[in-house]
Amino acid sequence: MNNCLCPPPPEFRINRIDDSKLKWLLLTMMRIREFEERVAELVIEKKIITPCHLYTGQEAVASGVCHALRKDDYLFGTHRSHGHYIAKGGDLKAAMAEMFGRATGCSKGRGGSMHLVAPEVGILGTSSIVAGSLPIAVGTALAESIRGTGRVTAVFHGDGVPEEGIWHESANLAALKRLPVIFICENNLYCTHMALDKRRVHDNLHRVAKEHGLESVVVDGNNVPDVYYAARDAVNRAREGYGPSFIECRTYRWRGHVGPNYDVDLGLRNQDELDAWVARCPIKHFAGFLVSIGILSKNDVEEMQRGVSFEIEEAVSFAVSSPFPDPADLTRYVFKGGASNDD
Amino acid sequence: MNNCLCPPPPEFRINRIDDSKLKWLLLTMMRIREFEERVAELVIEKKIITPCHLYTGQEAVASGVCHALRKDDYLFGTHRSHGHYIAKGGDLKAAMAEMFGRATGCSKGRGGSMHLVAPEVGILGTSSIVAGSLPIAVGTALAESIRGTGRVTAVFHGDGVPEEGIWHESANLAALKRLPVIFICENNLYCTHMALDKRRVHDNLHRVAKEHGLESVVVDGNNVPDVYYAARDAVNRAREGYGPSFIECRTYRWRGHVGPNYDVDLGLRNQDELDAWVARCPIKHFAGFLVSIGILSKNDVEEMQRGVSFEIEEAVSFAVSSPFPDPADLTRYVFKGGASNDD
Amino acid sequence: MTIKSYAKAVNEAHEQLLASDERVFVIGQGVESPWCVGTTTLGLVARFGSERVIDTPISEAGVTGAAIGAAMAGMRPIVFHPRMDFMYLAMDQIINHCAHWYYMFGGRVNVPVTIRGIINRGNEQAAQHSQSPFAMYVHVPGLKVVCPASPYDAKGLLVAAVRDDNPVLYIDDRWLYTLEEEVPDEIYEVPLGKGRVCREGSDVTVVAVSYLVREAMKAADILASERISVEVIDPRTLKPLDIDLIVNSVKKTGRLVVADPDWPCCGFSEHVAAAVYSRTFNILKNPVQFVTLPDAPVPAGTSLEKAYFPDKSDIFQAVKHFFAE
Amino acid sequence: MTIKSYAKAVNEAHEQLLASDERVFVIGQGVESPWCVGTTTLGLVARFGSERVIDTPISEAGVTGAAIGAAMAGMRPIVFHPRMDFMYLAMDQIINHCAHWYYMFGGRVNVPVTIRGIINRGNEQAAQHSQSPFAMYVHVPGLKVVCPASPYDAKGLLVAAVRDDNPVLYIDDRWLYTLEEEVPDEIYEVPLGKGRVCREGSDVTVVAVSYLVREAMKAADILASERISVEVIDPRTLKPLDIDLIVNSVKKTGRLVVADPDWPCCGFSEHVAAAVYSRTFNILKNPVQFVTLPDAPVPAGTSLEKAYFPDKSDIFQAVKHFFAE
Ligand SMILES: Cc1ncc(C[n+]2csc(CCOP(=O)(O)OP(=O)(O)O)c2C)c(N)n1
Ligand SMILES: Cc1ncc(C[n+]2csc(CCOP(=O)(O)OP(=O)(O)O)c2C)c(N)n1
Ligand SMILES: [Mg+2]
Ligand SMILES: [Mg+2]
Repeated sequence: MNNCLCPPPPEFRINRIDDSKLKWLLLTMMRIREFEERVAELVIEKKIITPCHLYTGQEAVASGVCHALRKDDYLFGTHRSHGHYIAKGGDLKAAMAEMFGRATGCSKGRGGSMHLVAPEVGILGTSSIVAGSLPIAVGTALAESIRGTGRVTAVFHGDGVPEEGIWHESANLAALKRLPVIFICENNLYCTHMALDKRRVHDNLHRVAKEHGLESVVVDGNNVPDVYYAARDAVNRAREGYGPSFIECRTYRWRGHVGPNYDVDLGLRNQDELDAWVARCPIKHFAGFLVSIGILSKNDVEEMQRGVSFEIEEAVSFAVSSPFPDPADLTRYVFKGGASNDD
Repeated sequence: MNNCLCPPPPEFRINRIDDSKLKWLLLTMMRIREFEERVAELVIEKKIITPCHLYTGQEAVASGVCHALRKDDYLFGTHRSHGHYIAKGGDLKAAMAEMFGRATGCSKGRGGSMHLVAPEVGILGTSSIVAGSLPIAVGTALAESIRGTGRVTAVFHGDGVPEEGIWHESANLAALKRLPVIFICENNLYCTHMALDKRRVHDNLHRVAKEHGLESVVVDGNNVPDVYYAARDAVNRAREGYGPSFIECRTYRWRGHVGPNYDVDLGLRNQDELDAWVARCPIKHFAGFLVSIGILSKNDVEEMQRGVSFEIEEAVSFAVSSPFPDPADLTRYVFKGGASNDD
Repeated sequence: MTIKSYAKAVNEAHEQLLASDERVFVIGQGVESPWCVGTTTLGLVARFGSERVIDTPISEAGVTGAAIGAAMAGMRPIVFHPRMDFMYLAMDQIINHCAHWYYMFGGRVNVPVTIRGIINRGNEQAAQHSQSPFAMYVHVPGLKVVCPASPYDAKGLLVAAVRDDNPVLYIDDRWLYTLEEEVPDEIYEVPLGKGRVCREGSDVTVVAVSYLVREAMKAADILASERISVEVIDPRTLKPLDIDLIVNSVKKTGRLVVADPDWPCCGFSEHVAAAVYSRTFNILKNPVQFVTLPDAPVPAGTSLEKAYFPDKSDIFQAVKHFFAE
Repeated sequence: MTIKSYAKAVNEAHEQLLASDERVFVIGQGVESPWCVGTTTLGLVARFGSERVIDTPISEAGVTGAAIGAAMAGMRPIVFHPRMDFMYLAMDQIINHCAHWYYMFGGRVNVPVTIRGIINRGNEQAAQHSQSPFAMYVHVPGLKVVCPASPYDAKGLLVAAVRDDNPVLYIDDRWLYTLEEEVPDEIYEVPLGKGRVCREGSDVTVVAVSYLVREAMKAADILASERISVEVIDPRTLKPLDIDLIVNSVKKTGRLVVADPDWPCCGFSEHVAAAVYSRTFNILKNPVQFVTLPDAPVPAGTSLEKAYFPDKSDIFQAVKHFFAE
């Protein structure tokens, strides 16, 4: 466990963000955390079956990035996208119902945890194929560059993704055509059971991105204002036609690769490392910071937490009281239009 | 046409290469040139039908690299591999017969120009899928690293190849497992009709390779001793277990992408650029150099040229007098072993 | 109406689509190349600019994915592969990220992309530069597959493909590029999912695909002189298949040849045969005859190539086989 | 002989192959992972070292290509994909660089690689984590395809696949991992290309693939109580197919159900049907019945999943259909 893999607690520097925005950042992180932790319980209780890759610990990344995005900007995600969906403004009830495989789910029970969608806030889908949504994100950016709208696309991906060739193809295409797309690499140090050094010689993903022609930075992914500033710069560049950026956010997922376990029992990571990262909790530190500078009181924070818990509980109630998809609709949505599959 | 794309004539520095080796380098380049130019004629005469991607102008790369290889080292190539096949010691007659689609061809008339093979000298095939042979080359290197034999694999590829994701996957795997493989990038500035700057933001393929963990150098691909020295270093590293290398050889193909034309008429390149590179002919300059330092006389060079012409003419005679594959054998070689396909 | 070649018809469809719908754009390797796409993209860059007619690096997967993403964003991209052989590199994007997308998200995001897979074979190009594996794509739920065999259909099906709200694989064949016929000058659609009776007949139904339609027509001519009346059907769309058209013909003729320039096992030919057998049970007078590629990769040498690719004589033989005794 | 699970049988085959042949090595994503390959690679790294049991980055195409190259160099690699869904990314390598290689070079370089494609579906994993597109691979010339449905075959076919001089796609199914039966302790081969009559019967032939073999056996039990005698055939190798075994059975029973957990169009089920129809012309008493997946991507929610994947009751229904009137 070296300092590079496990840096000291985040230090916050803020600069021209108004209070309501700072509160939004905290609230969004809390909402994600509560959602994830509740899902973890429900998985343990076997009430949720769909494989859930939890985002706990990484909340600052989704929140910081999405804060820099407009509602109509696009977002694409991965197998681990609950946080992205929530931060972008996806409906909580529809997400929770999707976890439960219900007809009211955002994907009408067809997608499950790994396939969330919310076109109304620019989320056109998340792919569970590693790196699969990268070229698609380049594609929405291409569409908007042709149309000249200034809409930006953000695509989140893990540190495993640059092992897939298609990541490089996507980066090259984005750089070459100067597309308004931002690659956000959530480097949580692991890809399933493998640490980065078992998968690559160098810990230098941002440099590879740079060689492909992307503007490239590394930030502390547990520091939500830092993530936000990096994203804001990238969004501005993209919006103004200067092309794509790559933001490497160094962070950590508390839970194991999939499901509620911690993968420490399995010998895949060690407890010290996990403890150190739990100590770096992006929410705890940021809440403490906001209290310390007087933007929130401890009470405010507790109240926010209660509000969030209530919201999530409401979402669970909605989900469990929703109907299952009708098996008679099994072959609906294969094609749009046409007799039986129309919608 | 800038200096970077079209540098001054090669300057030769030689160092501990004995005379016979220098002669071999020249002879090999001449043999490739003669083969290619004869093929060009035969294509014009419509005697050869299979699509031929000619190597004229790039002879120093294949010759320099293969001089550093042992006979039992592996070589993989591309759609443009006549030169690689010849430099590695593949049989000329079998290659020419393959151009003519004859049963005596190295691939028994099944492969054509883009699929040459000579297992007896380590050539296990060439792929016409851009970047397709990269992972395969990593695979032979992996095999030899498991066996611990020290056999090295050389894989030639164009400057278009790093646009394909699989190149990156291959480079990463090679670096990670420290495999004895050498990537030789023949940067001839074009990929079919497109110059490099239409395909990538930066002209920095060697840097991308370096970020993946390959030892990486750039050499003048029209300077055969320079290519040889770079290859020798890479081969030594590989043979001793220090891992893979990347050698970018800056060069130029005289003929157009495919066939005997020059692609100047089509407006894809300009005549000045072509003229400048023809003036940098790797053979002319190297022959002149060997004469100037007294290793060969002008007469020797002419005699070598006559010998080479004779060899190629012999190969053509062999090819045209060979039988065509029997259509009754159409489905032979689908599977090895088993009733009808046995071999 | 003017006489136009198949290549010209494809080109004109592109042009009129680009001109009439600003959501349409074209992307692929070699729009500006003399080799890659025949003359089918000729003049498009000059007329519509390189922002809407986009040449690309060699990155089949990335480029296909980009077209898919653009389609999700409401554009109507035509992404092409100068050879179907290279499409394997984009298989994951085509299946996991395109064909399945609409379903996976409960109908909330559709992908109106047209993927153009060009067949380019012959002239000793060998196994990696000759393929036409239609069946792999017909196999995939969520993908429509068209395979025009005439200039008229080439134009009309491309228009219909681009206007369809779903991903459509449009497979054009360079062996047909010089084929000519009357083609309307204005833009029109040939509806997806509708086959065509190219020639009526009463003794044998020949269902033929792609360049084998032409060969079937030639074979039918010769057979007519032997008083065998052949009905030639071009399904045009391989999926969704106009099976009724085929079944009705077979009910009339009682005999079926499927001529499909793809490999045999799990091929489109077997798809048609299985459907017809089941729907015309005990009506067939003889077992279905298949004219397909052999179950072997494509060879280079001309002597083998000639034996490899079926033509009118193979269809002729298949029909004659019914009347052998 | 000991009672072993399917997963154990696969694991043991790996172990014995590694122990008995130094050309064998194993490479793929997740040899050391608790999720990826069930318990089928358990203990291999510990016993044979990470030089011969190699975990890899996420690079399906690159890793598959590396195994192919190693095979060309005379090794006997087993490269696996923890899910068949991810194999699409390696399609070009599998087809253009593996299946076609031996032919393309006139028989001079063969590729004795075993590609293990694991089926992992169910539990609401959805469309990108559930697929089993056998037919796409059966379609490709130069590739052998096996699909073991029992522990005995799982072990024996893996051994045969590795020892074969050609590329073999070995498809194992995680739904079968807990299935148990007597499996010899020593190494043995189940020959490629030979099917198995799992149960003899006289009224109906059911050709079943992968997990549907077990379902077919259950259905046959129930049907027996209704005095319908079902012959269950497991082809085991989808290519080359033991068609004679199937045809002989159908000649006896006159009725055929094909149960194949893959999509229907251009599927293996149609391949069998087309072959059987042609070879048993006018012998069938009823049209072939198909039990396949629907022509739709795989849904997530359990209520849909249950309706999506066929089981014994679908086979039961298909058989009953013959005796409806
Ligand atoms: C093409 C493909 N290969 C393999 C997998 C299996 N898989 C799912 S998630 C994952 C790890 C991804 O790691 P990373 O990108 O670091 O994201 P993280 O899980 O850490 O968020 C893998 C290998 C997959 N889903 N898709
Ligand atoms: C996967 C794939 N995509 C496209 C092609 C078409 N193609 C053949 S050669 C070539 C150019 C390759 O350029 P480069 O790598 O620079 O090699 P060069 O021809 O210059 O030697 C292309 C695009 C192909 N053969 N394979
Ligand atoms: Mg990670
Ligand atoms: Mg080049």
